[in-house]
Amino acid sequence: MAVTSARQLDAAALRAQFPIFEQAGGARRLAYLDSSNSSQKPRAVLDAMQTFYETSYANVHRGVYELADRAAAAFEDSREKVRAFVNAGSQREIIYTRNATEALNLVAYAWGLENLGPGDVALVTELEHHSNFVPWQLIAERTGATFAAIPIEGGNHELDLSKLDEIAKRGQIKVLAVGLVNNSLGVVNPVSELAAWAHEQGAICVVDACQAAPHRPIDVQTLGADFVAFTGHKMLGPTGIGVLWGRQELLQSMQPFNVGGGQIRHVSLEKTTWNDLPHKFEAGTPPIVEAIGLGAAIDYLNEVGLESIEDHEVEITEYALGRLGEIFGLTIFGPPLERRGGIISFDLDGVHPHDVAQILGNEGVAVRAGHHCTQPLMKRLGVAATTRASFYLYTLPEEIDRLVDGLHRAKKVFA
Amino acid sequence: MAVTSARQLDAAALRAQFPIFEQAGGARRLAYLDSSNSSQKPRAVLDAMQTFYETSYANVHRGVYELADRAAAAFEDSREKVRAFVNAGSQREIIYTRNATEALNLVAYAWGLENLGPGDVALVTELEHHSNFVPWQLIAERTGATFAAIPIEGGNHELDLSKLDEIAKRGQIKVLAVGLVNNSLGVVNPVSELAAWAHEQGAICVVDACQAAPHRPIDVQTLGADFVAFTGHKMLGPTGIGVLWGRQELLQSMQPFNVGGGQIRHVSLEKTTWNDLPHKFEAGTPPIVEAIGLGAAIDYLNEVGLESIEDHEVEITEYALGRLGEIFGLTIFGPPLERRGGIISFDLDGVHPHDVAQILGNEGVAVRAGHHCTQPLMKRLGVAATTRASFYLYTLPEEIDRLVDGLHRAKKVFA
Amino acid sequence: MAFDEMYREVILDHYKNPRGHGVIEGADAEADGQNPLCGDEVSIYVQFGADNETIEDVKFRGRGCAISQAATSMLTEMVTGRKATAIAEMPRDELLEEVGIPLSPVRLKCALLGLGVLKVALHRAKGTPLPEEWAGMDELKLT
Amino acid sequence: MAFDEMYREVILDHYKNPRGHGVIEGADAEADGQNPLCGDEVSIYVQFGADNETIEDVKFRGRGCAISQAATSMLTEMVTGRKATAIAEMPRDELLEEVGIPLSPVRLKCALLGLGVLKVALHRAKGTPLPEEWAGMDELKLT
Ligand SMILES: Cc1ncc(COP(=O)(O)O)c(C=O)c1O
Ligand SMILES: Cc1ncc(COP(=O)(O)O)c(C=O)c1O
Repeated sequence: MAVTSARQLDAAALRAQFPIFEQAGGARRLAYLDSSNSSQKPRAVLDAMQTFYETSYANVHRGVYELADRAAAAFEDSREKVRAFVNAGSQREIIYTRNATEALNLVAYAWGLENLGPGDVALVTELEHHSNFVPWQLIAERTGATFAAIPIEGGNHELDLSKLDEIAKRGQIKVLAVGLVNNSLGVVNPVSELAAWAHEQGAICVVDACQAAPHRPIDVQTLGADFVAFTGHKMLGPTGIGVLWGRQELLQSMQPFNVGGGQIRHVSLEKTTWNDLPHKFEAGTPPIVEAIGLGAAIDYLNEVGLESIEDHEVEITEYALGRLGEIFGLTIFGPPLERRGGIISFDLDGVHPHDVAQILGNEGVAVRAGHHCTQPLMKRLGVAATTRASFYLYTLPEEIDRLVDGLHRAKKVFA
Repeated sequence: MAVTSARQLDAAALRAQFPIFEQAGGARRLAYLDSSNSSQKPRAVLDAMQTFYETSYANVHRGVYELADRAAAAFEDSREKVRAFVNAGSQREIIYTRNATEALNLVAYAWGLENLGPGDVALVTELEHHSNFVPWQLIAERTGATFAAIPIEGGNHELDLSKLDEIAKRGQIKVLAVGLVNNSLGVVNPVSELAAWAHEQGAICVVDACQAAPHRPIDVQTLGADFVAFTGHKMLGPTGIGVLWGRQELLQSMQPFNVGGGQIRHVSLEKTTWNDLPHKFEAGTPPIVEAIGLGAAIDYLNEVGLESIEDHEVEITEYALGRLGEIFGLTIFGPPLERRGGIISFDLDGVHPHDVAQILGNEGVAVRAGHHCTQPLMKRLGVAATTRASFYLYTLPEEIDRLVDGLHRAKKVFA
Repeated sequence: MAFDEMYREVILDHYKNPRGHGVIEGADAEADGQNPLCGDEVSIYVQFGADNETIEDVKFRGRGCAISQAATSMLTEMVTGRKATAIAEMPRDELLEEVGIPLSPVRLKCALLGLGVLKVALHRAKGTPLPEEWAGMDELKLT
Repeated sequence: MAFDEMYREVILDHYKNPRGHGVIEGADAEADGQNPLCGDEVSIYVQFGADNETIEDVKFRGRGCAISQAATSMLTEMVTGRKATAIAEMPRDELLEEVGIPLSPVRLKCALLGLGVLKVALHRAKGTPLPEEWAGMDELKLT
């Protein structure tokens, strides 16, 4: 494990700040190993939203009375927190969406419909979540562009970068959509390298940071990408909000996506003009209170420290890789610890993932079974589904032990 | 006022259930007359969301552990509440969106891109909110269709239906987008009549019910429209959620809008197929907790009774029309009480609406000044903006009195 | 719920030794279906009797969890010898009773996958109805 | 905030008797701007002196609230006789101090509308910069 100067976090103490873990809920405590699906929320986030509704709620950008002022100020405050969180150059580059999926669709529609055409290539990877795969497939189809995916190599299921040159021959690569950390196997992609390559091709690089933003520091200015998307509910925040960061020049040159509401400068029957960034891309009433919650989540993450969170997850993942490795008949997918997020997908010989997850679930161990919205990857792995355990700042080693116990149980049932 | 059998609501008692009104907030109590912009929330709604986060939070549709089951059941329960609320034939016709604006864009993109072309007419009205106006303007431009608007007549600012025949000559009318209740003047449109006319033309009818759903019963099966959109935050619910109801046949025949996440059935590099309704139109993690909140809001509205709410608003509006009518130099826009929602827009001679609203705001009376996202209507009225007061179930006559006092004050300042 | 309640002996038996497993070449009716949530797959093949209505033979192929595969296996036993029209109307509870374990909404979809695919197969061959009650199943993409 | 603090005498005076109100035909620089939130409009016309740099005359036309119109009226007094480059760099606080009332973020946009439009006019005529600080103002659609 890398030696860093981050102070070590106390997962058990943090856990006490998450109301969901307080429940009696029968005899067993909850072992929540599904954080890459969605995270639980600390009390600070829930309280921030509740208090806002109780004391400062109004629509934003529109009123001149005190509540409206307060609401607008808090809303824009949250945007500043998001800006700082990813070190964006300006708040105007931070766009609130419904979730990460909408953020990625926004780019595909608003940038893609205007910039793709026959002879162009929209390139994704076999590691992409459907939300960073299908939008480009759809827009490529609409515009006549070619759709392609960077394949993985067999061993560690990492991207096979040796195929890039070959892919570049298929046409003018115009966009590369790639995830920072893959959500089903935990593969960490070399995004800066890929972004540089994309730029050499004359392409933009759209990064899906859903599985990175909650877990490790992100700096959009050094990352080298043109768009970065992530989602509130995976990073201790509420549902109903996602974030798109984009380079100002690009956002400015683009047509809007959804239109209406405060997204507009001037409307007439003949012509409509758009509001400034970021509002140009935020049509209708934004997720106001969700933004307040996301801001509180970012405060919380900053207080714990992203480096500390990353270190903790590395530690837990290392422990889990070790303990799972002891189980006979269990195959772990994906790369070694050094190039892996806090996610482990595996196959238990003779037991379908759904059954594994069910037996674990019956024991109070929450994991996910399925294709994890990465069907092209599953196909490459030759499986219909995997069982996946994923970790966060509140994950305890004893939860890993319970996972392992449950897996032994599953083996016994299906023996 | 119409005599109905609805039991009368006690606005002062209801008000006690809204935490925002409890604040000391200086010497003055809040007179919140901006509910058509966004409504305040009862404790029951806030508690439902908080409790859900604390006891049942997980992503939906994906896990087999207990929390996930509970979350999914609660989420689909909320959909059933929405279905019953508008009397839709099936839950599959209820699609959760980010807000009403996205719901309307969804129809414009997913239906409009495929079904509009040169020679076709996308028809809106001069009373439309930008969110039901600009999406059709944009898609008409993209597809080469003609864009037109039903004008208003001068007197009461209601739609001038005598112009329909003339408009029908401009091309094949393919879609009519119209609001049930206009948000800036409170005009109630004859939507059933217009939907019937649209169908005679071979057009679909898209109804913006944002200002109706919170205030009066809606039955999509008798309304005669093909799509109906509304938004959570105006009907006691949270921000971050909107609803689109659509006829199943139409929804089924349409391409999706946003793609990715649980919206998909099967993905491969070659081809992607879509999930069943309503999921086909719900890409990515939905506004889960917002749906729980909206369900609680609907429970609350049902308990108070939509008829009672409507009656109360008629009463308040009648009182307000009377008292505002006493003010010399004040002009009220819009139709008489019988064809008006709980919304009054007016002009105070010699005082700009922004200044009116500011002076009122300084007195603790929250109203909105501006174009209310209806710039084409403002242009027709020959004003840049109006001052608007809007009412809801918690509005008290004494708030109207304070509005009137504030207006006298504004006149004095600008005398 | 205790795990042994769910994975009771009969389920595990059908899962490990599926009845009616296989393919009928040139079947009178067939369909494939997938559960989009987990990727479970079932293909069903039906052979009618001389009356061209009675299900004489039914086989399935698939991959998926114990619940989906065992339920489909049980289904093949239940429907053999019955008329297509009867099966089209067969309420899902009839199968669920046979399966006989408490199921959450997600697992319900597993248990009902085979029946859905069978109804689609009959629908294609015989035009039998696909009742609304089969939430989701009537849009199975037939590949 | 008491209302009289906001609508103090000098604001009302500039609102009711705007200085520099009018149009300069064939102006050396001009621009129109709108506050998308409330529809307030301001058009500004600038005439340079013999050096083609000093603002010799500036007039405006507009409709809007007391704050936006009074602030623009005050602005015309402040900028006359100064160089285009100086005005391009004029910090917004200089104007806000003159306006001299506490403003919420929404009302701030009212107060700064005229200055934004003026900077756009100078930018078009002289290529002077539009600093980032002018959040929103640098994208004013020029009609
Ligand atoms: C009539 C009408 N339509 C549409 C909208 C847009 O709703 P939302 O901002 O929630 O998308 C509003 C509210 O602003 C409205 O009043
Ligand atoms: C890598 C990745 N991308 C995109 C998404 C989609 O996020 P959301 O569902 O919030 O839109 C997810 C989560 O499901 C994810 O893990």
